[in-house]
Amino acid sequence: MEKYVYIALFAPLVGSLFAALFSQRPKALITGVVTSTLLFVSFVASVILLNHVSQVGAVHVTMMDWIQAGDMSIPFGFNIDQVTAVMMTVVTLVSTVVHVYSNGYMDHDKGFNRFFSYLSAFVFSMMVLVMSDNFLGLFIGWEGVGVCSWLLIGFWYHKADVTRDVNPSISPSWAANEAFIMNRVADLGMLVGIFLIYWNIGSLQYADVFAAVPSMDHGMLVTIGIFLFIGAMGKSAQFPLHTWLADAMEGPTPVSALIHAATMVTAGVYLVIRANPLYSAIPEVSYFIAVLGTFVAIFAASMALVNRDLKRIIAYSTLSQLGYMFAAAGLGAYWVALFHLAAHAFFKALLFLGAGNVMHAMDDELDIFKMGGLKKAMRWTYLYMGLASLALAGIWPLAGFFSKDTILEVAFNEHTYGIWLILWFTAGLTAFYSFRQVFLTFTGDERYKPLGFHPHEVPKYVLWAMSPLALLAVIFGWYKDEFVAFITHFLPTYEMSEHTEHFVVILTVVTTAIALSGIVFAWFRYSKGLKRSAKVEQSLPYRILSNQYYIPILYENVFSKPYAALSHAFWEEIDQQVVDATVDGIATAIKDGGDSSRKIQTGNLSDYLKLMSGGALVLVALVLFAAMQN
Amino acid sequence: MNDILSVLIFFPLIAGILGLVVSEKSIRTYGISVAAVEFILSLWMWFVYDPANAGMQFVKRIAVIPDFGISYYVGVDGISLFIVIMATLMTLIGIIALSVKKDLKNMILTLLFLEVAMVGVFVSLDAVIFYLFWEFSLVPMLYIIGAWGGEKRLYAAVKFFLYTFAGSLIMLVGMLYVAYVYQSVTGSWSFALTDWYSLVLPISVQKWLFWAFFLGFAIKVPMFPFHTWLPYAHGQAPTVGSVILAAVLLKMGTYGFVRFSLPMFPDASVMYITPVAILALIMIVYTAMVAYAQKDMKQVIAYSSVSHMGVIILGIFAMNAEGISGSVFFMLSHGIVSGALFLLVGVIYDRRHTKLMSEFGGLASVMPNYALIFGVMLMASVGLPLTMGFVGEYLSLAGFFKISPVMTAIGGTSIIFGAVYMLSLYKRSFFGPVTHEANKVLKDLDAKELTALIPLVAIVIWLGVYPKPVLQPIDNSVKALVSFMHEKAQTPEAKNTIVVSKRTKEAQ
Amino acid sequence: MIPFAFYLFAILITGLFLVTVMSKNVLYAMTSLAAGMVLISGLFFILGADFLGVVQLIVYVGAVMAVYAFAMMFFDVTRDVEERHDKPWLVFLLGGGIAVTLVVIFAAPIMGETVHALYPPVAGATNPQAVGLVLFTKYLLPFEVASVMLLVAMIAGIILAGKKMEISLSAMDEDMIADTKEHA
Amino acid sequence: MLAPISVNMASLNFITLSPMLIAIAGALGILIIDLVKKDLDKTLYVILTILVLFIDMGATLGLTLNERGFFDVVMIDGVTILGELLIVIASMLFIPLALTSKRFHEYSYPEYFALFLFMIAGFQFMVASDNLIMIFVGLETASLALYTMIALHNTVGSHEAAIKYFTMGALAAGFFVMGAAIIYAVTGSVELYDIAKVLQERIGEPGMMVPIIGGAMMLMVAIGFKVSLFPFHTWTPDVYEGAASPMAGYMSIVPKIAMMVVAIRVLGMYIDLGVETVRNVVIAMAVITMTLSNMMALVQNDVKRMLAYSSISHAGFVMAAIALDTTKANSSIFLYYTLFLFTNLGAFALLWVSRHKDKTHHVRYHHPYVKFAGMIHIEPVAAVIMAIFMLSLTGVPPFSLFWGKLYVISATVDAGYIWLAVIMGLNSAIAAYYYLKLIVYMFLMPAADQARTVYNNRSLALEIVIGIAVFATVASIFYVQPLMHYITYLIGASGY
Amino acid sequence: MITMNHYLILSGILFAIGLVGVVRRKNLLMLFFATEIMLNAANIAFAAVSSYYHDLTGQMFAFFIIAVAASEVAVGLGLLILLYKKYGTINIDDFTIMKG
Repeated sequence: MEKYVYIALFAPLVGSLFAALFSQRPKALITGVVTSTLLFVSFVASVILLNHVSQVGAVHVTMMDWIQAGDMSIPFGFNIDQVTAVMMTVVTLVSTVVHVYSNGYMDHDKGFNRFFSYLSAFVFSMMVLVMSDNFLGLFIGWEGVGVCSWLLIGFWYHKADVTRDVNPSISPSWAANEAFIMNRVADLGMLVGIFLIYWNIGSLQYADVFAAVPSMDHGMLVTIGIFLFIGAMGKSAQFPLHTWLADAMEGPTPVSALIHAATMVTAGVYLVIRANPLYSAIPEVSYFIAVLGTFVAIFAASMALVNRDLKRIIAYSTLSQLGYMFAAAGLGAYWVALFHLAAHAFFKALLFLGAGNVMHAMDDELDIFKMGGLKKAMRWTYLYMGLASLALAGIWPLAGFFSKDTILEVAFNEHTYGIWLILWFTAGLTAFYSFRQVFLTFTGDERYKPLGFHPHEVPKYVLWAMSPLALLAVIFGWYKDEFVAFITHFLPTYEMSEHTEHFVVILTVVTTAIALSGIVFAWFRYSKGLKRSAKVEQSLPYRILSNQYYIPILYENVFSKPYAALSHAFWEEIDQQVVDATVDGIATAIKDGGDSSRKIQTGNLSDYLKLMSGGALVLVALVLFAAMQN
Repeated sequence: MNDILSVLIFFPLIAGILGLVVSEKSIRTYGISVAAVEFILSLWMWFVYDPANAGMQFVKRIAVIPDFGISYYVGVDGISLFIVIMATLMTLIGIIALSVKKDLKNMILTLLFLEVAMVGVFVSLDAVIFYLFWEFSLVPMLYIIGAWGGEKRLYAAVKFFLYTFAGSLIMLVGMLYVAYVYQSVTGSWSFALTDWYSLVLPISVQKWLFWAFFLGFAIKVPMFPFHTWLPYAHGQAPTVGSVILAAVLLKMGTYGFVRFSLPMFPDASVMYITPVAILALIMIVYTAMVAYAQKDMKQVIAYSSVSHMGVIILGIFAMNAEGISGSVFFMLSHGIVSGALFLLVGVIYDRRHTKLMSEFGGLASVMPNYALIFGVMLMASVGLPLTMGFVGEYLSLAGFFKISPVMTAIGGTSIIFGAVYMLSLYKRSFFGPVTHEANKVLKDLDAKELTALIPLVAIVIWLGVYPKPVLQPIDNSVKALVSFMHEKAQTPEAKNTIVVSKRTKEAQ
Repeated sequence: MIPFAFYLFAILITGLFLVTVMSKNVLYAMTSLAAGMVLISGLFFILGADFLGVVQLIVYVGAVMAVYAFAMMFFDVTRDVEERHDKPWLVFLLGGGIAVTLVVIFAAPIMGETVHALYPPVAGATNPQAVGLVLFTKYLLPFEVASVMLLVAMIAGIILAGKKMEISLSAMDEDMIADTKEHA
Repeated sequence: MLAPISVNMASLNFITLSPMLIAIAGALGILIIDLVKKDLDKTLYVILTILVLFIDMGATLGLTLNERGFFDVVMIDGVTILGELLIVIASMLFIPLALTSKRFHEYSYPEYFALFLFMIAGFQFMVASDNLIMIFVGLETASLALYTMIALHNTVGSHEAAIKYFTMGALAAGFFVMGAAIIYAVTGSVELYDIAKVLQERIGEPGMMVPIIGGAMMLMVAIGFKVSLFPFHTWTPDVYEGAASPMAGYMSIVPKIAMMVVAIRVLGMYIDLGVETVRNVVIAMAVITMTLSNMMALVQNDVKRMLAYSSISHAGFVMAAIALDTTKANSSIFLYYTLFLFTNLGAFALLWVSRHKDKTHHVRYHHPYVKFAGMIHIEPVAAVIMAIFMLSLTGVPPFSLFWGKLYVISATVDAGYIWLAVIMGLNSAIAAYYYLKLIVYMFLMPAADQARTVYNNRSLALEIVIGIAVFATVASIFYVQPLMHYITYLIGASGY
Repeated sequence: MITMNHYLILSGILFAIGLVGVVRRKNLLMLFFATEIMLNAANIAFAAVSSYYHDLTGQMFAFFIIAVAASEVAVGLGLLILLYKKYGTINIDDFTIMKG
């Protein structure tokens, strides 16, 4: 089995390096083909491993030593257990689809080869993240995906910075930096968590760490849990580190699909799931995670309500869904979180890829107010996006229904009715904004026509490439029971209480009802075309939401600008005016001392004699002190 | 075999003197050959080095002034071995990448003399010989900065010289006092480090000696608030000067802490962890912010050096094998990475004769290879895992975490602030549209520059992925050092703080 | 008798030397200096240092003063010398300070009971004889060195005041030196 | 009638006098040669002088330790031998600097060389005696010759220098004799070993401290004048500037060494007796001297004047060692001055080689910094050599003066004066600036005036001297051990 | 009764007078007079101590001081004549080229 581990892991890397060889050449289709093929190979290996894990059990390999210093010993070790296998399969599957899709999507881009190199490198990092058997290995992947994300968000680095009014993300390179730096903030928390683990347990291997959890001081566990979760918050863009995700939509759409929807952003969820023995031991932290997740769910959904940017809406919905996952994980339903993670990966990637199709058709125009009626030109895309949106809204029998509904049940089951209520309400919002987007894009009047767009459907094979996702978005939920059976070999089972079982039908109905009502409301509001109301758009809530609660501006004014101002002050006021000036001041003082003491040297002999006599007088006058002492 | 170190020291010296007769026309080839031979010699030293032996190897001791206990005493252990190799490597790379036209011969010979001093510092086991090389290294550097530097080169060169010179004189007083104590205890003079190690100094003596040595090393590192010479030196120095300065000369200070302060004054070192760490934290945070405020690419990297050296200091004062090994490794990685970054800035400076970020923008479109290598080094600089920069930074911080989690968390902001200034530099220079006409026709890296840079990229990745060949010898020696310190420590506080690794205990 | 002579001499010497240092006229100054030195030799006689007194008279009043007088012929001495004094008080502060401290020093019980004379006068010898005995044994070497010193001073005086100093080879370039050589 | 005194010639121990006698005989010989035959070339006299000094050196080396001669006036101990050796060697190295390719006034006098030898004899007498009379007479002999030799350079500057030096010297002489008088009044003796004995007895008497310190301080003025300590240093820069470079270099070594020897004897005695005031005064003066002169050297525009201030500073540095009064400190003084000798020899010789008759770059100075601008491009070897001397003066290892500094600071540390050692260190750092300034001009500035040869005065003899200086400066690491061994042996053997 | 201290104090006062002359005089010739006074002051001290201790060393010293004084006069006057011939002045204030 070891070789499949390595194949699954390194195939993307090989692809990436292969593509890198061509990075400065003009577009070569071979890079796309080779990377996609290798990704497929990786996917196959992952599936084989998944099968193996389900049949035989976990696979563990140690490739080689990495860091060994003092008592710290960190190998490149890979552990393929149920969670990993699921993650690997999801990642490689979505990646393969996105790779194939990108062959079409990036067709005319100058950086075609470079793109595939980055994208495969990302998959490699993601595989390291999920496969590693220790926290530092996870951190490698963690940072690796961060860098790839940086590269890919900033893929069109040549675009100039513009103001926030023109583009809320300012520029791809700005967004890339924002993402990277914000992630770094969280990574610091993660590092601190890792240090805490090391110095308290003496090892970073998952096996050792989780074995030690029961015997550890509770306070310490809480601290570790908090810091690890800070890391997760960054990668999964949880409040208050969420702003980068929406800005990250500056990257090419396949990137958004793969990284900022399906895989990387779920790494935080993965971490919490992975560390479930730890979080199970600290319910207070877990509860906080759940509350935060819930908050992010509604918070992000609210921003999606009014947004006009096709991709940003999806990004907010991703954010919102991540909140759902954290809520589930925080409530102890780890497998539910993982299930939603996987389901979400499929339908959200599909949604993004659909958005990519639309962008392609609309010459990269993203404003849904400028679209409408695209369904004529883009029937399949409409179908895919509709499907994905239905799944997102949680409509039976699509995947989202099963996963999201379970989360709500969990919330109910835990007697955290507040969480349940909010999540339930958010489900309605989700349905509304998803379909607001779908309807504004695909139905109603063709607002793009006056603007001179000539939309067209994407090539066939691109549509084919998307089909696995579509399929999974539909059927994945049907395999819930198999999934549970498989995953609970590793993750703790989550049993609904009798009380909940009692209500489960009602809950399902209620949830479906609000989702449907959201869709219906969107239908009435938008399916006939765009009806803008200046009054609504001028209203305070609308403005708050469309400005993302003014949080980016707040961050700019509270962090970025003061940081820059403080930096300049440190440099100009302190470093130059105080520190360096002190040094130079000492030097100048010595030199001035020289200048003033050289005045002694008048050149006039008489002065010299006076000085000499004066010196002699001082010396001889010392006897007066001696005389006084006697 | 034991003479390998002497060969390493004196080969460039002799080559430098003989080089006077080589004609200006052929001097570059001469310089490259000599530096390459020196580098290969140092590699050979690594090859024959026994990694299992934590002690000094290739030891050679010849009495020079026996009455005063001064001897030519050299040797390497895991801590110094790789710094020596890095010094020879960076000299070679520096010479390969040389782009000066004026007085090329003087430059190359000066570099060879500088190499003598650099190798000498790291292999000396006698305090006076150490000091000799330490001080002598200032002279070639002064010349390099002053003769080939920018507009304010004289100011920068003199400031560099005087500042470090002043600090090291205080250190000299400290050294002489240690020798005196040794003499009064044993009755004979000795400046040999191995002899000094055996000296158990009273706490009160350790206290002031610690600060005397500290001043010498801190200025060299340079630690806040003694760092202001560095931006000038880097800002004005020619590329090769910056490369060597950042890669090797700064390491002398941190190396000094490991070689002198820790084993000689374990109690004082433990006692002063907090003030030193506070300075280190100021270095990390404050200089990182200052770096962000810079307009000049080179200044950013200069200040980033200071910031990173702060992490190294933290690691050294972690008082455990993780931290110290990590900081030694970080010295190497910082040497390679910042050296490479300075080379890269030099590349663009050669083309445009400016280093202001505002003059650039969109370089990634015009010079993709350049942008790629810069990006790799940038990522190494911000401590991306699987690059060389991560291992050292991680271990240093991990080590210091044992001392103070809160301080480590503050020091850890280095990874944030580092990303802030580095990415901002990269964005301002490489991203965005190409706005300046002059930038549109810039040539990408040529063969010479690639020859210099690709080995560095390879090393950065190789040692990021597989640091063991380097880290293990370092770790062995550091473990021995730590357990030695533990043995020697007198106060219970120090005994508790200096953590001997379990593996060392088991081995005992 | 002796106290009277001492005080008389002391006051006179002090007065005369004050004139020497304060007078604006070189002649007055020199004359009072010479007179003071004569009186000092008187003190020597009182102290029983006859030979020293004679030497004082001969060397100082005779030779040194004669040389001074001779030298003064070079300089214009008829006019009062003009001296610019910036801080006259400083001069007297210094002088007064030194005087006070020296008086403090010398007012100490400096005379030691335990001090033994190393070179007491030989019994029965006159002062010049006793001086001669010490000077030509113990202090023969300093005496000879003093002769060397006088030789040096002589050479120095001669060449410094000599004609050859009128031109300076150190300031002329080589061609000019060659020219002067030819003319000479 | 008085009984005749019979003196045994053997008891006079003439051999102890031989070095001085040789120098005096040589001087007289030169005077005679001059009388017999006029218009002999200076080369003859230079070589004759060197030969005389060579024999003198041989005689010095032949001295046996701890002997007295000539009614105990001459005292040969380790310090004497070291002092005499240094004086002779320094003289041998400096006198060939007369062999310039251009003519200078003083060398046209055969008497110059006679005076030179007389001066050496004077200094040798000074170091070879513990009798204050002998010291005084030797000092004056040497000084008078020195004043004359300075004046003989016969430039405006040299005249001014000579008169300044002379006048201040006369004042210092006054203080010296007054100090001696006080000591004599206290102890009834002018011989140091005897003075020490009496002082030992009398030091406890009430009120005795006043004259003891008073006498010491008066002598201190004279010592301070000769070794140029603040505030008695004011002549130094002016005299160095006015005098010819060889003379200036010479003055930075030999008179100072001679007076240092006296200081070791005199001040060491007081410190041994436990008169802490003397020690404190010496330290205070040393600290002020090195600091102040360093500061003043910073702002100089002329290299020679800078070197003058630098040698004041070095003297202060060494003076601190005297206050310590340990064998190691005393040894380090001689080591320091030996190494300083070679470095300063080289530096002043290079200045001398670069001397033009007219002032090329400045209205007042012969050697302004700008004159040396861009030397590395004009005369690279000379620039490198000058840089080596400057680095040595700075105390950059491995050049010679580093070892001197090392020993002096080490002696200071050993004696427990760590704060003093720190001040010494910091002063070295300040000093580095002005030495560097010359290096900066030579190496880092564009050439100012390439039309004129900087090294105008070059001749083989000067090159040889500079070569010796370079060798001694660079290779110091190889001879410090035997040198220090020898010095420590001599110093220790005579109980200092 | 005149003690040794009387002579010494006289010597001290004369020394101070000499010093006043040295620092006050601008005319070099007259300045040299003042140095003579200082030397003579020392002579008095030596002679007095010599007399009171019945020791001849003091007289020896005085004797040599006189010799030195004579030599100094020779050299000093040589210099003065040289200066006067070259510059026509022996005033200190006229020799202040070298300063700083």
